[in-house]
Amino acid sequence: MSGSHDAEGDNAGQLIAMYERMALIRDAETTLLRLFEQAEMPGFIHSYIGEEAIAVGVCQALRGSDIVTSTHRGHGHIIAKGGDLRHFFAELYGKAEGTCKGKGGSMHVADLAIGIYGANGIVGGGVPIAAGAALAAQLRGSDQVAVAFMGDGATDIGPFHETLNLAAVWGLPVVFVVENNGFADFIRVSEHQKIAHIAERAGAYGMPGETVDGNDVEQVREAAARAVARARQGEGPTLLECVTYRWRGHYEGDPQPYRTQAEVDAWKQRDPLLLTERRLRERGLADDGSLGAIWERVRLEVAEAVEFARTTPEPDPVSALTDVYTDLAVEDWP
Amino acid sequence: MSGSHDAEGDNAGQLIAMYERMALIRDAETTLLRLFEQAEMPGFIHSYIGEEAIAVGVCQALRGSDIVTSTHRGHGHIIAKGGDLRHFFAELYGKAEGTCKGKGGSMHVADLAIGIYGANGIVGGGVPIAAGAALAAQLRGSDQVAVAFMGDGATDIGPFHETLNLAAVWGLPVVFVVENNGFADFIRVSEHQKIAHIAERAGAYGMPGETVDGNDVEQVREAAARAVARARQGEGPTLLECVTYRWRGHYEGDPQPYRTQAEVDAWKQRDPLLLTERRLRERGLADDGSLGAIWERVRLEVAEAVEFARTTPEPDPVSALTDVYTDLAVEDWP
Amino acid sequence: MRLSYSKAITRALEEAMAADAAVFCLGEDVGYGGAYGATQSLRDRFGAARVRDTPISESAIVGFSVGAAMSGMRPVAEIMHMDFIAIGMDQVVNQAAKMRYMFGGKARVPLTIRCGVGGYLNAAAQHSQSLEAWFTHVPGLKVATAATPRDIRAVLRDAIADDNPVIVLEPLSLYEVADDVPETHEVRALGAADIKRRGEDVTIVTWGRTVPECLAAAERLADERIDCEVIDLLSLVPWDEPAVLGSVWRTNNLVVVHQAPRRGGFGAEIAARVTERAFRELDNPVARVCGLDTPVPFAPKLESYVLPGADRIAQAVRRLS
Amino acid sequence: MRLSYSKAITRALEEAMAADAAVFCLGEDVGYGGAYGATQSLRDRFGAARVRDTPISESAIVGFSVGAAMSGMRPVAEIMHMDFIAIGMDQVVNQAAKMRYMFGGKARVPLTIRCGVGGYLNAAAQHSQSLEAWFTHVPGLKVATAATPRDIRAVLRDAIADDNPVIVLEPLSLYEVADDVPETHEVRALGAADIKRRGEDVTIVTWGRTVPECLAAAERLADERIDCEVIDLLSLVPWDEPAVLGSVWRTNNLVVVHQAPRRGGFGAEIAARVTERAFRELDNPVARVCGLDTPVPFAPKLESYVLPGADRIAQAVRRLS
Ligand SMILES: Cc1ncc(C[n+]2csc(CCOP(=O)(O)OP(=O)(O)O)c2C)c(N)n1
Ligand SMILES: Cc1ncc(C[n+]2csc(CCOP(=O)(O)OP(=O)(O)O)c2C)c(N)n1
Ligand SMILES: [Mg+2]
Ligand SMILES: [Mg+2]
Repeated sequence: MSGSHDAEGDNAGQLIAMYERMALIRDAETTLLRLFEQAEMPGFIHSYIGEEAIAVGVCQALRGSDIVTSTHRGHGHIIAKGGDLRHFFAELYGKAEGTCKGKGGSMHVADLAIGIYGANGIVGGGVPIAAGAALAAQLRGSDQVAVAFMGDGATDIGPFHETLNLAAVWGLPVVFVVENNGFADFIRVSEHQKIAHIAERAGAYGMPGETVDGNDVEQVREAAARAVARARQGEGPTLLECVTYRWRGHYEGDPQPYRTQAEVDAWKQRDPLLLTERRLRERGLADDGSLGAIWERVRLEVAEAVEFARTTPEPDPVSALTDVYTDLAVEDWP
Repeated sequence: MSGSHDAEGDNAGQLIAMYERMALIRDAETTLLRLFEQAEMPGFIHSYIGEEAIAVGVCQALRGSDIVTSTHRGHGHIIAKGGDLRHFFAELYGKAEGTCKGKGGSMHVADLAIGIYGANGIVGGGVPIAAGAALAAQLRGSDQVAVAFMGDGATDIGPFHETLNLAAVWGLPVVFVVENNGFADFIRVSEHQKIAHIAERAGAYGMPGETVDGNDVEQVREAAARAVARARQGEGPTLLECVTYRWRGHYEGDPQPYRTQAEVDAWKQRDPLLLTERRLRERGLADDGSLGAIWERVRLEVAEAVEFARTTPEPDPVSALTDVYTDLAVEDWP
Repeated sequence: MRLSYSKAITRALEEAMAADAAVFCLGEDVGYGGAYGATQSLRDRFGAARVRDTPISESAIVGFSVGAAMSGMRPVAEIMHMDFIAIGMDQVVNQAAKMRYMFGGKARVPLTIRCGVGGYLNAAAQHSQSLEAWFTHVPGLKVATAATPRDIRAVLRDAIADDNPVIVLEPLSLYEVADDVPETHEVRALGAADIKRRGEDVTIVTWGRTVPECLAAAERLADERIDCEVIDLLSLVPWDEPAVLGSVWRTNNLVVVHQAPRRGGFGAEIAARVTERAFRELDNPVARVCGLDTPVPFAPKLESYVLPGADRIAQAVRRLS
Repeated sequence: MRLSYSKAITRALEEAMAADAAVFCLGEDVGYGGAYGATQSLRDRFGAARVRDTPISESAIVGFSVGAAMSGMRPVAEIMHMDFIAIGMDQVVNQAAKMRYMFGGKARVPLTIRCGVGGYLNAAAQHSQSLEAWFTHVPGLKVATAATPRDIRAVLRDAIADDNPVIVLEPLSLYEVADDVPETHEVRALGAADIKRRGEDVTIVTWGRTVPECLAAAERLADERIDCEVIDLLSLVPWDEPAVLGSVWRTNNLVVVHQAPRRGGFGAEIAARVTERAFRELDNPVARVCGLDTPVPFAPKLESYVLPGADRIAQAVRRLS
């Protein structure tokens, strides 16, 4: 009785925490889009808006010592796994205090100390790397679990196949999380593969597969928790497909000739934050006051992070020469 | 009635023809192993002995204008598709009259004129190439079909996955024939993938898959004919798994610590030639006399081919410089 | 006609597709106009069969192209950023490049692989590589590039008409540059360099993204009365050795400039080769101005430190004279 | 102790695995002793967890290794023939090589990739490539090789102890060569060349499979009173520039020899670099003796025409003196 009551309380706490984390991602993303439009940030930006429930639901099922690999659309994963927002923004600004000293930028934000093996500019690039982290855990007998985030498009690339097959053969503690957001660049999932659910691919590897509503953070968390538990108990990998929708263009600036505004608007009705907010209110876990407080905290944190990023110094150009090797120096201009 | 009688007669004729073709492969392979042991041939040899029913059954379902891509274990495919035996042997000997002027050898025997896009030394290398040939057929509106032969091991490699997915999306006229011979190099199929039947992988691409006894040439031919018909009618690709067993080591010289002689002997009871011979006799389609005549023809053809290969001249060393480009000359030694 | 670099690509593809039904395009987003717009309107004009969107599958993109090319088609495959060709590497180097040779001259692989080349875009290490050196080292491949709308139109037409696999590098940071492009193009063999500027004191050999940097450096140096000849190779395999040697015999000095890192870059080949042929004629050792030997960093300040620009080129030339 | 090249590899792996529990091996057939026997007995001694057979999946082999290396392990991956690394190319060049840099120095990728190098085996175009030039051009990778049992034992130990990704080339046609190998090896940094023969007239720089060819050529030339110094680089990134320059300052002549095709080979880098540093000291342009610019053909007569041997090397040296 009290156990189930505790579990309920725990669930309530988790849902509020997840909501706040999603809000943090949403606000960080919205803010940086504005800054990017104002040409404050160099490079390319791939927005995670609309997909927040996946990163947050999955990371909620993880421990701090667990590992994630991320994608080109990686901001949400980094924030959900607990990446420091100030150094995250500083990285997007290309500053010396960025998580990667300004060498990585949006597509390579990373924080190895907390298990974030980095955003990755190569589609599917992080998938075998997560499996390799899981292999290390298995070899050392630690109970760490690794998660590889990837898009629907990544499930067509060769290294995805090699990785899932071998991870299954070796029974590695890894969860493959597919963020099926309807598109790979400009083409729809139905244009790049002929199956109803990407999770069906699990069958080709003798691994369990599951499809969940990627906009429902509780569904995601529960499915992830099951997969993570299996992995932690030595029962091997899982393919977890989370169905969602990409609100923004593939990259900021994408003219999006391939879809209608009506389609986007329809999906906005299923905003993962809105769904969660409604649920919190229905369960009496939040009201205008508490939600307002959450958003205030979130906005403050983001604003402070941006302020830090803006004002922290540019990297010294010569710092471009370091970090190539652990030991060798690279020759400078003569 | 007479239709079905014709079909029966046709079947009988086909079975005899297939037997003779299998015998030709068997005798060519047995002969060249002997020659290889006597160090008459350079390079590496991967023997097709025991797997003859697959190449012959599949090629029986093809037209002359159809395309095949082959593997490192390619001799059987080349002979089954109608490759000229004299130039085939000359190639293994590295002679100027070889199908590839001595530049390719065992792992690259090819004859584009009759649709053999070559043996391939890269596992899975021919798989996308066959699909590309099928794409060309589709684009030109020809009714050619392409077949990619591959081993069980090749179904783990990335390009296999990319190819099957895209071939399915584009509905290409291609048949993917997996020769599941129990091993990829030294490891068993159960050590390199966790599924019961490789044909199950078809499901990951929304493509039909089928597993047949790869030692039963009629089963192979019938399944291949169905797949080829589908492809020719624009109904897209098929994954056809043919289960067989590799009699010889992975390569000639392989010490084979990974299996017992008893296991090999058991499979030899299921020799595809023996099975076919028994069937021919049971159906009254052959007797000692006619079978003897077949073997005599086959031995003569192989012996003549070997004689040709042995006596035809070595290539001129300088010929190494040609055929790199269609137009550019390559610089010689100074 | 005045065209941007990217429209000049479109024009070349249109011309080639109109002239020969065997030509078709494939790649990621190609049907929707291409990630960087180089194939816009092609699907409308030629249909979805000949302008094909693919999944994210670089092995399949290249491999299907190889098979189609061996079957008499002339595929033009787009690799969005050249960095991604690493996924399809086997099909490029072990298949496309070697088929003809392995099969004793009986195969033809008339395949064009268009590669977007990053760099100078703050796109960081995995979207900024100019990897020509890998492919120039692989016998059986041709390698070409261009830095102006006029040239890319010509190079692409010539590459598509070529009966061999050709890797074409297209610097993405030049896609918006506009220039005059002739109405028509007469196809010719790849291999001729274009002398972009005549000069007597120092020869600068370059290709791709660094062509405008070299021209800018030459302008500055002209003010200092150093007269540079700037040779745009356009084709790396084969490369126009006579043009370069002819120039070096006059100037007795050579600087090779490229975007890719210096160590093992194609500049080393040119330096080694020219030195072999013109050792006594050279007043100085061949100088190389290239990307530094680091991955390409993200931050603008870092990237512009690492990649070669007009300043560094001018400095290197000054050191010779 | 007297060991074959292949047993010297086994010995190095055994030593490294015994010394450090973080070291493990993976690759195709590695558990069963390796396709060419270099990992024989390792599984018996260290167990199947640390000596792992993989499916035919070069991307996974390298990619899993990258992830494990970032997690504090020291994987030693075997690529059976270097040609096959093309399948796993992305993980080598875009991941392993760049992780540390992209992540601002916070990642370490202590990964060794052992690559069997064909050639001189009549194994034709897809099993005979020595592809060091691709990797020397990629910042973030180290590249090493060895031609003798003693050297491969040392190079492998040093590579495995290195905190960076190291590509090690192992010429398969030397696997049976036997030699004395010291009982113990003191790990040191990669980068030192080994002067395999002292001489005063001409410097020959080489690595890998052509080391014995150069030594044979030097023997012949000694009879003709041409005294060659033969430097085996052992490590290409970094390479021992001081040793080479020191030698060239004495001999004033340099020949670079390698198995890979000349165009764009790493020999070009050495030629270019030495010429930059010792232009006035060179009596002749640096000569290169390399594979011809063709795929490697199958037939023995053709292959031995294409790949460099003692004869060609000796001829090139004679031309200088
Ligand atoms: C190997 C490779 N090919 C192509 C690209 C270019 N690219 C970047 S993101 C992307 C689409 C990815 O689609 P998906 O995996 O569904 O992720 P999403 O963008 O939808 O999150 C492509 C094609 C790349 N980065 N890497
Ligand atoms: C990409 C690649 N990796 C590894 C090899 C080495 N190799 C040659 S054949 C082979 C095993 C192939 O197994 P399978 O596909 O089952 O074919 P089989 O030999 O059984 O016919 C391997 C690993 C190769 N040729 N290409
Ligand atoms: Mg997507
Ligand atoms: Mg097999």
